[in-house]
Amino acid sequence: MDFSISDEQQQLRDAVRRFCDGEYPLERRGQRVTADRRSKRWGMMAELGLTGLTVSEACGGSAQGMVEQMGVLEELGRALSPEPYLSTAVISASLIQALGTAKQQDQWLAPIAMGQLRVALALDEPQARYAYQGAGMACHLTREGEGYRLSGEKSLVLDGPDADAFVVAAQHEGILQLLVVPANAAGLTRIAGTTLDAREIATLRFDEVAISADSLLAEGEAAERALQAVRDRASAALCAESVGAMTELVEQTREFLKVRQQFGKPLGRFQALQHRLVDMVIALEQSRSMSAVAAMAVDEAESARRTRLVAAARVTVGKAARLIAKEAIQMHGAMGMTDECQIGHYVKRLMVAERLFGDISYQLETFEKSTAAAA
Amino acid sequence: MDFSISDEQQQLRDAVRRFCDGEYPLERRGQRVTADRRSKRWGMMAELGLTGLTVSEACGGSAQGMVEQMGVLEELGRALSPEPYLSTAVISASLIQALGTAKQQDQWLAPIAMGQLRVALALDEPQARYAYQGAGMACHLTREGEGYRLSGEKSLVLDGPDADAFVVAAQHEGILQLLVVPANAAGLTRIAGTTLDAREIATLRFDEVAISADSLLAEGEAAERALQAVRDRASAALCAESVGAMTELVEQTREFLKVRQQFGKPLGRFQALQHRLVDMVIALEQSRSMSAVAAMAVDEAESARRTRLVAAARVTVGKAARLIAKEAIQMHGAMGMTDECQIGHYVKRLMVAERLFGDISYQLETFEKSTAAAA
Amino acid sequence: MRLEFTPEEEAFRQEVRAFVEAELDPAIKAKVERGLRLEKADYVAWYTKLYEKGWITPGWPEDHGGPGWTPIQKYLFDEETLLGGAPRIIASGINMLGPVLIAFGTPEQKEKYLPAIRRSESWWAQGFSEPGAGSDLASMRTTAVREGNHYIVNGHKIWTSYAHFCDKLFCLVKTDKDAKPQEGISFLLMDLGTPGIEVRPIKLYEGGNDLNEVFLDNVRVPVENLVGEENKGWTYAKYLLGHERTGIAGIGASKQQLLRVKRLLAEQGLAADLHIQRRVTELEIELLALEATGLRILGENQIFSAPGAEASMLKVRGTELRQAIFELLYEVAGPAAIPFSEEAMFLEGEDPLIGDDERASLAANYLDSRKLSIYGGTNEVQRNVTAQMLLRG
Amino acid sequence: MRLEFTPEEEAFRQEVRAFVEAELDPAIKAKVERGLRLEKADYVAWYTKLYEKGWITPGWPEDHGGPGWTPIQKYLFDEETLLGGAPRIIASGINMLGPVLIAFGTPEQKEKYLPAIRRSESWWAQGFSEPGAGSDLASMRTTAVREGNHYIVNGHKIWTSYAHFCDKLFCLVKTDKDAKPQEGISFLLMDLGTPGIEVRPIKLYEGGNDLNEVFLDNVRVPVENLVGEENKGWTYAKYLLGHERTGIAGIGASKQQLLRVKRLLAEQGLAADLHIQRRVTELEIELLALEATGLRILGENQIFSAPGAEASMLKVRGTELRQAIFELLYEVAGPAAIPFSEEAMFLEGEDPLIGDDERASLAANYLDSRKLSIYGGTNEVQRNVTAQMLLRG
Repeated sequence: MDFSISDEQQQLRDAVRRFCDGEYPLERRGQRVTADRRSKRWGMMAELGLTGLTVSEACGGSAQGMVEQMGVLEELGRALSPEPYLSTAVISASLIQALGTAKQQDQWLAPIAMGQLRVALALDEPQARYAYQGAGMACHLTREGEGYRLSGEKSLVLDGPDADAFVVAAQHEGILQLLVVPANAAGLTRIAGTTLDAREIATLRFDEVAISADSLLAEGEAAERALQAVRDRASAALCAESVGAMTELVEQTREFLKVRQQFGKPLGRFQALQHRLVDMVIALEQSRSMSAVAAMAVDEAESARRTRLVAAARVTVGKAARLIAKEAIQMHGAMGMTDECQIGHYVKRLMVAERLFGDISYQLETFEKSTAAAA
Repeated sequence: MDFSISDEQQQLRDAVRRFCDGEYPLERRGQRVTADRRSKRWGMMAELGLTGLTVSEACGGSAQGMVEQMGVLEELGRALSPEPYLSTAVISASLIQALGTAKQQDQWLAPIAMGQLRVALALDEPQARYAYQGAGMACHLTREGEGYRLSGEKSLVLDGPDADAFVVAAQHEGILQLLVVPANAAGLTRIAGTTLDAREIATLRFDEVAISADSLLAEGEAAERALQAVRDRASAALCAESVGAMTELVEQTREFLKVRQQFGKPLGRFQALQHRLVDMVIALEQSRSMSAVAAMAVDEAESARRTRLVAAARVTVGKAARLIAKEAIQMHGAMGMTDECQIGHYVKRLMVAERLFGDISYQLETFEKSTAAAA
Repeated sequence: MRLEFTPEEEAFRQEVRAFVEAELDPAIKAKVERGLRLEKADYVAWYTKLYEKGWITPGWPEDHGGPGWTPIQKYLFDEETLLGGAPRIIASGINMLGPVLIAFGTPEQKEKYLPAIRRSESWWAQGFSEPGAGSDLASMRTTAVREGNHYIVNGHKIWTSYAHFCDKLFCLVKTDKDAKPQEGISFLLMDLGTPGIEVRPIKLYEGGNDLNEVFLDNVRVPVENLVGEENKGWTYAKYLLGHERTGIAGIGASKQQLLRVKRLLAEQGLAADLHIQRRVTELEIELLALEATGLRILGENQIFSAPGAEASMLKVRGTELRQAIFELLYEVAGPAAIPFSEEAMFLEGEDPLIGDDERASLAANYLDSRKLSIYGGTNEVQRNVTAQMLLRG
Repeated sequence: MRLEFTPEEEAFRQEVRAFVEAELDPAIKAKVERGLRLEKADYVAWYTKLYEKGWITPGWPEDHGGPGWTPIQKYLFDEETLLGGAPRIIASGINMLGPVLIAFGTPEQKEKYLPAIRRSESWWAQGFSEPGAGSDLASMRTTAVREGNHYIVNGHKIWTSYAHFCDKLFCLVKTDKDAKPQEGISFLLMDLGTPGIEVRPIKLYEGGNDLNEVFLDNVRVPVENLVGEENKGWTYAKYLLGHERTGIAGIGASKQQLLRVKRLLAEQGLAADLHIQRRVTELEIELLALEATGLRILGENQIFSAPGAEASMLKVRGTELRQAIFELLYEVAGPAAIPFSEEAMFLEGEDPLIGDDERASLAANYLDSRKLSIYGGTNEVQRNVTAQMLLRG
């Protein structure tokens, strides 16, 4: 086991940090941005090569692993970037890369790498609480001629409002199917909304949407395996993103304790706060370590071990995020609860990250199941 | 709901405190004492009227409720009294009082009130973890003529080595039976040992012990109900005893923080310790309140509500005891871990109290079951 | 000691319960039970019902319109109204200023202000905190300089709850700049319409705007608006802060939110989840213990480890428990707590993506609950105060 | 970054594992795994095996008999030996004095003392703490006054681990009474047989007697027993305290005790208890995180929030986690933790009531575990130190 960070990783992270420092001024982080601005920034991220990090070189990408992307995600989290890096560059790109035919890869991955296409994952369904098994899905395909019709509803589609296409999970006669559906398909209605942390989210309604056979990416066992893998990948990405956000929360709290005076001395001189700050830092460092473990597991480990380690990382990060968020607010006092203060925006980002692809309870159960499976 | 303490309650508590201050010098608390001394002290407690508090006036007692005994138990806990007040005066006396015939009451209760008889409860069995249902017991009766034979093993008999008789729980054809067995019965072997907190405990082996029909106190439903009631009563008593011990732990820790110097100032000037001391005190005060609720519930409430409130008190007290014990040790540093320091003896008393009649997990389950039963 | 309330107390409880059931507007009740935003009109509607019943100021003496209840009755009233979904009494005039005026005000002040407070005609804002001072009230910098029959007030108050609902302000000001902290402070009453006063709402992170800043720029306050003696304001402020004792632990509110947890668990099909059930159990037990402690404080001949600090301890545990309940509610929401818009905080929310899904409000409720350990003297300050009582001598 | 250890590292791990399996006396292993008392002979037996293999001093440089391992090898060695049930290295000569003598000792001192330490022929006790000083080492009062070729030492040391196993003592003494705290301190070596030294065992609350007091009454110590320079002892003490870095988190010991939890759960028929299972899960995850952090510290180009405080943080979390595991073990014991006698702490315990019920030792193990957050610098001191690094500047 080796946690050394290579020079290449460091350089990539530094480049992203420069981008973030320029593009996301501290005082505007966490505020909603216009669709135009989101679109423009996505293009800038493509120029930096970020949108193609998961994409093969054949399709114009650089075929990096999660370990390489960890620093990218930490920086994006630290800057509260609302761009669809997770949904498009991590989740959708990796699914199409892993499952797509050469034709599908050409069709979808090349434009993703060039920043011309944003693709979101449509997985969750209303009323289903982290239920990811194909058989239970309400979204379903019915045969029609050579192709299919897709009907049903998908919820919590992160970055859905801006997406040009969706990777959709549905069932056909109880068998899981993964397919790509363009956002402008006839019969697809998109209801846009916002997340707690002012990002874009959508509910999709499919009403007999025509699906050609060559839109299918995978089915059955292969689809279930790919879905588990991409959820682990997304979870590792969420860990890295959360570590970035927590780093900033701890840093801002530490600075506040140094400068804020109460009862005639800096807050940082109060031992009770000192000890709690140390516990925040320990939680952050444990999260940083487990985020790296999750990234390495995604790149290296066979499935049961990968899922187990990623779940452990999500639990570690999720608990740390709760602790750090609460303490950062408490130590900032009422100021920490204002919209003007950055603290709240970071807290909300962490709250959303905790809930994507399974909250702490779900991850604990996943850890137990995958431990039993590995035994 | 009224928590006011009457003058009579206060006077009884004061009398016990005077007895304890004289009989249990601080530096000898928690040390094992000889059988002679135990015997002598029991006589002194009888003279104070303590051994007959549960006993009816007809049998020479004063027929007090748990509310009246609460202060007595707190003081005995505060002084780490190793006398069999719980096993004889609370548990056995109340069972015989509630279930015995007039003849049985005369036979057993009058000598208990006079301090001439110590009776222990033989309920637990080896391998059974807080399993109190009659049907599951290994100790069993078999018919023989007008009477029975008793065989089997009972463990964790608190104060068993000094007992003159035992209230024994056993089954007869799957039906719970409660009976009184003299300690000198033929076929009864007593294996003496000590508890973690240097009190007396025994394992009993019954080998075809002859039981006459008039030794039986109750059977079936009535016995199950009485056993539940006496476990609740014992639990309320353990709460009071633990509150006494915790009061002393908090008091000693508070004094230590005032006088002990580190890095040039009293420990009590360190804010991190101050805040933790406050949490100890809050836990203690919550325990004191719930201990009173448990006592009132034993005296007043119907069974499901009584069991629910007593279990809640046990959970509150159990968690408080863990917290207060850990913090008292930590704040005293290595000194708190020595046999010479009083802290450890109080901690051990609390550890044993937590385990008698069900630990925290067991009490949580009991609370859930009795909540469901009441709903 | 007695586990049961007396028959008279039980009858009183039933009377309050029946009153709430009969008189509380169902729309207001729905907002309270679902943690949604209340308008001023909602509060006024309920307070007016209480006023008409003679129950609006349980904490005031009878000769000033209090109902003359025992502490247990006050406790039962708090519990039953909150459990029944009624709005809390947030009006500072009722909770804070009233008792101070009754104790220290002139006959003219009492006559002028108290009846309007009881009728909810006049709402008072509290001007204590200042930027940079936080819990350290004594280091305030707002000044009042006597000029003939007026004080000229200059300064900046912050974290003023519900000032946008209010027409009046009671305020701590420094009248002797050279005095030590906690001395030289006076307690002034003002009309928020006085020239030079500006109220600015503070937007909070969960979308709420209950808090405000109050800017005071050469505000002329008539000297008859001084409460008690000049430079003795700290005494009155301490009286005010120490006055509210029942209710500080928030038992009724916690019970109401625990009912909400159970309702949502049932609605979400999570009632059989043993892990979440166990957390409910642990919180229920903590609530029982807190309630017992709150009631024990009312009993006679009690033993306490830190006499005088009971209110601080109840505040600390009460707020931590309420926060734990809100955290559990937020967990019950699961992924449904991801989408949010401010519309979700209104009963007739119009957000098309969220619709009427109650769970979307739970993240905001959780965020809002973080204030409980900050306002009214942070829990750190409460622990400091308690430790001082424990360790002195 | 790489999740897997290298093939070489894995081979090394297998080599250590095989060595432990082949060489560790099963009776010693049983004592360690069941948390029972070890005799000096148990330690010496195991240390002698390690010495013969060349593995007794992994922390020493190669030219003094260290095996020349990488940090990862040291980590794997710690983990595999502890996981395999081997006794910890408690000898202060190996862990503490050796590195100090190697860095600051004279050639004569090295030659005289180091080989005997490696062969477990000589056991050293550590005389740092004093009564009334606790973690506040700098305020010590034991004095050494130069008289010709000797120091005359007077004072009183306490909390000296395993002094009853030892024949030698290294000791901090005040050689300049007028100097400020942390200055004027010297580092002396003594033979415990020197007249004027008395070792008195301290009986601990769980029956253990690993700790001792050492009384020093006009003890004559030859000047050649001074380590380094006079009055510079604090520097050497800090070097000593900061030296042990790997192993501070106690990963191997935690893993071993978690295995014990699982074994006992199975034996007690509690494997299906979801609540207790969940606690095992949470501790397992915390252990994974701690282990990852311990290994990350060994990697290059790492980001840390408090550079220089990594060891303190590992000590804090590592000890808290081990305590949590011992608390869980104690819970698993259930009512079987009520009976206790000191006999229960021996492999061939003779207590007739307890017999060979392993669970009777768990209360004592839990009580013993409370020391983890006290010794080696209390966790409060570790948090103070870390906070100072975080908040300086």
